[in-house]
Amino acid sequence: MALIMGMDIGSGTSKGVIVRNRKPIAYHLLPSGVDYRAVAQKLREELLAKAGLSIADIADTIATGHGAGNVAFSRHRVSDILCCARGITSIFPSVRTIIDVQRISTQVIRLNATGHVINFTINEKCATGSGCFLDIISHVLQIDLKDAGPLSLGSGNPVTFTTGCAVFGESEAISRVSEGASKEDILAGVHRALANKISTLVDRVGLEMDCAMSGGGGLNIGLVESVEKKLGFKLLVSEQPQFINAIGAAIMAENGVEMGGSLPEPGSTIIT
Amino acid sequence: MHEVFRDHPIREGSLIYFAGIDLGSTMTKVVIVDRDGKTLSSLVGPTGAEHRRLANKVMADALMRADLSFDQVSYVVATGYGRINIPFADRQITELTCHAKGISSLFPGVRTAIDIGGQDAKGLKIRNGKLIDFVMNDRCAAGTGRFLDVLVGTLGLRIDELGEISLRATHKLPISSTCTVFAQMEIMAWLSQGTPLPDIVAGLHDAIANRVGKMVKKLKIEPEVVFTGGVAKNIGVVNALQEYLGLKVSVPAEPLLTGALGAALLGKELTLKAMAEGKPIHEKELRLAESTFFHTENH
Amino acid sequence: MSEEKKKKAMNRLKTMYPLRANIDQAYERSVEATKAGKPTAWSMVNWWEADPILKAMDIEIVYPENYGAVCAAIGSAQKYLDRSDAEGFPTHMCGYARNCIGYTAEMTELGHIPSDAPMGGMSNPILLLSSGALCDARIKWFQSLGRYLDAPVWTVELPHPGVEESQMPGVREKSIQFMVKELRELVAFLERLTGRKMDWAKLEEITDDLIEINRIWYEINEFRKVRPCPMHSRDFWSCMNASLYPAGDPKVSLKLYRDMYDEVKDRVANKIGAVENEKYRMVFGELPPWHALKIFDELAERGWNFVVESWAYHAPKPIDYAKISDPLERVATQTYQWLTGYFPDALKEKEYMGYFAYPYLEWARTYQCDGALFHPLLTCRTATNHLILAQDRLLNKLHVPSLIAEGDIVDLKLFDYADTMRKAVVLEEMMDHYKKVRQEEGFEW
Amino acid sequence: MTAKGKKGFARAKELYQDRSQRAKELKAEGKKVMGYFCLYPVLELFTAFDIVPYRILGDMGEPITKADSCLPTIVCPFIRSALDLGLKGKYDFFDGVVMCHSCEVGEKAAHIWRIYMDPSYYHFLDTPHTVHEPAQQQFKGQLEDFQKTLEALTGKKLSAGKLKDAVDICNQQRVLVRELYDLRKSDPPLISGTEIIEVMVALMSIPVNEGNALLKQIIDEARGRTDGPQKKPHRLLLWGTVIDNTALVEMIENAGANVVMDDTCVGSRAYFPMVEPTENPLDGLSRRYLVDIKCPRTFREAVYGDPKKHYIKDLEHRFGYLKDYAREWNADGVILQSVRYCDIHGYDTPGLSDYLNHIGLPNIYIEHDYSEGALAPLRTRVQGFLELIG
Ligand SMILES: Nc1ncnc2c1ncn2[C@@H]1O[C@H](COP(=O)(O)OP(=O)(O)O)[C@@H](O)[C@H]1O
Ligand SMILES: Nc1ncnc2c1ncn2[C@@H]1O[C@H](COP(=O)(O)OP(=O)(O)O)[C@@H](O)[C@H]1O
Ligand code: SF4
Ligand code: SF4
Ligand code: SF4
Repeated sequence: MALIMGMDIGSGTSKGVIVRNRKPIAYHLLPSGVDYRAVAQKLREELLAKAGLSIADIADTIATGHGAGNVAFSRHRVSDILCCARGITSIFPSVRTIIDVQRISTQVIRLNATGHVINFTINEKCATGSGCFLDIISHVLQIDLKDAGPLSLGSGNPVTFTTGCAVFGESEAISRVSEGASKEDILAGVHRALANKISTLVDRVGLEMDCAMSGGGGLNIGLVESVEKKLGFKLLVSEQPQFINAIGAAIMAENGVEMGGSLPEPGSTIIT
Repeated sequence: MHEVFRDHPIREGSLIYFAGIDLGSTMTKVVIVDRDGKTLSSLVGPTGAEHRRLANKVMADALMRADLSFDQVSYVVATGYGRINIPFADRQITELTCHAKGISSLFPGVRTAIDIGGQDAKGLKIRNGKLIDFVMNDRCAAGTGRFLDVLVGTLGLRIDELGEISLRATHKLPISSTCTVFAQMEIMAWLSQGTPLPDIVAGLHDAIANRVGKMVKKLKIEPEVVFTGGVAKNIGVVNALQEYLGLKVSVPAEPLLTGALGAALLGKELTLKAMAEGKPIHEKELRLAESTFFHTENH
Repeated sequence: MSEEKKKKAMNRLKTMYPLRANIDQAYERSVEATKAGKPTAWSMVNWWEADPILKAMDIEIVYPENYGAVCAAIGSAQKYLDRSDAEGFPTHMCGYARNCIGYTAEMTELGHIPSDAPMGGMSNPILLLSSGALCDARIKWFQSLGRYLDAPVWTVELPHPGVEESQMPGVREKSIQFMVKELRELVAFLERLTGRKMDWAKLEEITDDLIEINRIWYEINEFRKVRPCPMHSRDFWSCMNASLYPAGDPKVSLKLYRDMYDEVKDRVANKIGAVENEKYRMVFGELPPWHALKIFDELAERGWNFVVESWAYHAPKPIDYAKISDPLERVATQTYQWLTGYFPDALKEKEYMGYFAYPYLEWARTYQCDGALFHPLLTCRTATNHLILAQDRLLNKLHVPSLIAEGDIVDLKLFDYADTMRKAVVLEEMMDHYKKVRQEEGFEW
Repeated sequence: MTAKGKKGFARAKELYQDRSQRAKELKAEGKKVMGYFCLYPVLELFTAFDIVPYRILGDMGEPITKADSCLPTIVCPFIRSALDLGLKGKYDFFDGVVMCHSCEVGEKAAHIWRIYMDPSYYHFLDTPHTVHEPAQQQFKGQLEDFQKTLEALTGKKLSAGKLKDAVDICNQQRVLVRELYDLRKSDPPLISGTEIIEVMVALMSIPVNEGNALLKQIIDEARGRTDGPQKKPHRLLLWGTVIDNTALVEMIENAGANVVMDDTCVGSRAYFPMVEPTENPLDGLSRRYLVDIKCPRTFREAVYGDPKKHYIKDLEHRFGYLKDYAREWNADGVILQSVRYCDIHGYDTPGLSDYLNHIGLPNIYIEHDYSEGALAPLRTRVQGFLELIG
């Protein structure tokens, strides 16, 4: 089968993959920055370079994510929820529930045995329930995102976050520090707050095992463990959780071809 | 990286001094005044997670700049969001009352004051130097300095550039998101469409001015209106607010400091009143214990 | 896809246009009448409980709730909302109420209708008629206008028994009698207020017409159970005000609804759908995003036909009113029937929210819906409260999936078109899945 | 009766901290425990049937997680919290629940409660919105129906005598609560606002007769106490939505004031109105509950059927009792508090504020999320208010 490029232009990071037969053969990630159009262009170039390919080798490019509408060279955008479903299924076919923690939204998606979406729910409008909350707190604690997860594991006494606002969660973190709470405890508190939100979302869609975590949140071991603790079971997390949607986007294109069309499967909209 | 303002040379004759410390969510401000209410020194530093615990360090710096020792300070009033976390303060007074005091000392005719700080925005109704009513926002970071603090990062700018940049706007962008985080997304979309920075910044200023202006209208605004707090340093917000309210707005020379100034002045009043009445100024033991603690930290 | 095809995806009813025009004209006439000094009452939508009485006494009625929608649609609500905030009313309250409070504060301050008020504004009322139906705002809001207006406030009661309680012996009769007593008091009060006498014959006539309007309107909507559904929600919304408010001369409305009945019937006979290639039959929950109605065209292109809407905007299940001689009792019975008409069925299914949530279940089943699109109105508790429950019931009892797309009654910008489309395509996948599940489990559709 | 270790205030505190302990004991002894929501499910009826009434409250310290899957987040967080506790099984010991049309969300939550919790006994009271004669009759009819379902549940017919006795016991409690509240009139008050909440929550968790005994102990204890509240520069009246947790009052009292009087439904609003003994007790009961409980959920006009309206007269009629409270308890300021998304109280606050300004009582409106931890920003507001009133 031909090579397909999937792109996930997220609100925080842009991810690109090249997929052949449902398997990614190259990955690349860039911070999204402010210019989605430019980042998509750069992502494509660097990804191709990484894979040692040229544009001519790519049969189709398909985009998803917050900035998908800005990918000038892709004719189609697909819903990230469907991408997430396709992406996870290609890695863990047994998954029926996905917790997708992105920067500005957290979504819980339920799948049927064929990997199709049968329910989903999204936490948004307020930034408290998503990766962004963590970014903000890590920033104020002057901790690198990469270290937030491992660090929080050392907490003996996670603080309880009470404000509903991510931005003010920051102030709360500050005042907790001043009351003597450790960074570990605060991070663990954020993870716990997110885990509570996530468990609410999971309740809303109804859980079915297996359950996976995807999105950038999956990179955070502290968050993964908190969610596991809250829900009472182990989560499946792939090696590259952040790339799931990009992989899924490419697979949607493959599926479309398989279904006999040159278009990705239904569920796509044309970028105009 | 503290900014220091030494407004007056220290005068020999005045033996007692008063300090106001405004531990804000973003900035920590200290003002030291003498018994005439003249500012001897002032200091602004970021609050930050660590600084809050080290409030006395900030205080020490301010004292150093004023060439004073803590013993020479008769009374310390703490104000601001973190006022309860200042161990050496003699008294805590809310920033509402302190700003009202500080502003009135600078603008005796003030009737309405607007304070936009890092974490909240307030409207104060003042008559004859006294606070008689107020409104405050909370909960949502939009409409506070934090809104801009978060967004400057997105724009790749510094907070103190915003005002100037917005003056170059030709068309103010409407920002529809009420949430800071989502406004950020919106801005990114604008940026990616190549919208000029000044227009975006001006839009942000409008967003703040509208939110805060709307809230302050509850007080039935009467001039003279004074705008203070860190955000008042931003000429763009000042203009936007004037436009929204349809009134001229005065800004103190050092808007960050009005809370700390008011705190110091209130401390002075309390002390002088107690002295005049022959009452003890404050509880001695506590004060001694604290000051020793303070000194050991410094030497 | 060509422009031509886009236009054709949704097939509007021809009879809708005169009916919609009639509603619009009624609005303008009402504005003129009140400007000309006709006594005007501000009234909460009361589902015909008090409207016929006011009409029979020749009092012009304006509905500030509806005016809120008008201001929002024209884009002038923000000013009034800001004013309401400045007056100290919490911002989480009903957007329509805040719009009205801001408007009223401004009108009182100016001493006349604000010159830039949309649609000529609402003139000073002689009466504020609250309603105990469905929401707290509708009892509290007019009372709070006491700060600005000297008009008396009157509250019309409408009992909301629980589903099971409503079936206890005597509850129905007692409730209707309670309403009748209150309405009688209202009549006496209006006579004192206006110095006019109630024209009972006129009341009877208006009541009869209204009952008939509602019956036909109900029948029209029954036709929509057919595949393909002959009438889209767009047409429903365009026409509902002639029943709901009841806007316009009832005789005229009656004729126009009859014409519509014929057209819809004709479409059914000829298997003409409101949407080409009806693939998904949809329930719409609450009011649509007025500023983004084109989303229905885009969805129609994808085969979505909206076949039924929220219960609150629909006419009551018809019953026989012929034996009720007292017009007030007839009025009360119709309103009570509107509220409780679905209760007996709900009880059979052990569904205890007999209005708002239960009708969605009954309709999804009888209209054979594939999915539901809910558009909660964020500051309207009444329109939002039950949606999660309705979602849950639809999915778990009928295997009908649904989507909540956020929006608000006055802040129309809150509705995110692109985001709704992003979710809508996912809903398609869900609908496909659940269609199979329903078939496997022996459901009819 | 089981031997209780603690008495008086200590006992109240114990019950406040673990509300259900006594109810569960009684249940183990074979009594029925009935949850009820808001103030309208008539306590006398439970008491006459020897059922333990247990008020459904929320928990400000517990994050709401389960309720979000059946109620949207833009509604009263108190109700969401109460429902959340129910869904988490904290109210599983109930033998039934009685709900009412308190407010819009209360009514919906009642039905939702039934659907998800499926209690073995359930009754819903559709409290009318007005206080007119026909509304009283309507409410009385509802109480008759309520009585019928209780009779069916217990298999016992209720005699007028038993109901009259229940009225007496409940009235006794009301007299005792007033006596307790009178002890807040001195300066400093003999009981703090925080303690009052503990006592009220305790009362709402045990049978009325036990509550009466507890109240007597507390009143005695308070009269003789030396460890009561300190004198503070301000005495406040607290108005608003349900307060079933001490955190808010504690915050206010720590800011330099004593809360000496309240008008909330876990306080005077619930206990001050008395039931007038009537031939048919249901007449007195329907009047007391519908007319005399002064909750903003009910619509009342100054003069029924008056085609004229005067704003101040209207306010006087609706809020005049607060002036009396302020005078009798010598309050120098009023805190109007409401949980976010409460429409009922939200619409009343500007008018009430007008009224308080009219009679010269400083006041401030604060809104909160029904969450213990989120009170910090409010502290500045309250403290600022206290500084402002001097
Ligand atoms: N190295 C990392 N370690 C832990 N968490 C990370 C890391 N990188 C990103 N994240 C988290 O993932 C989130 C971004 O997830 P992502 O799926 O990329 O979102 P988006 O697509 O919206 O940009 C960030 O908000 C952050 O919390
Ligand atoms: N030089 C400056 N120009 C513009 N804005 C500034 C400047 N310095 C500080 N600010 C703004 O002021 C805010 C802090 O104001 P401040 O009154 O100190 O608040 P707080 O008391 O809560 O710390 C910051 O959030 C920032 O947005
Ligand atoms: S509360 Fe905070 S996170 Fe929520 S909308 Fe407001 S700024 Fe955003
Ligand atoms: S809350 Fe909803 S139902 Fe009530 S008045 Fe407002 S819009 Fe109407
Ligand atoms: S606080 Fe308000 S919304 Fe909540 S239960 Fe009470 S009256 Fe209802």
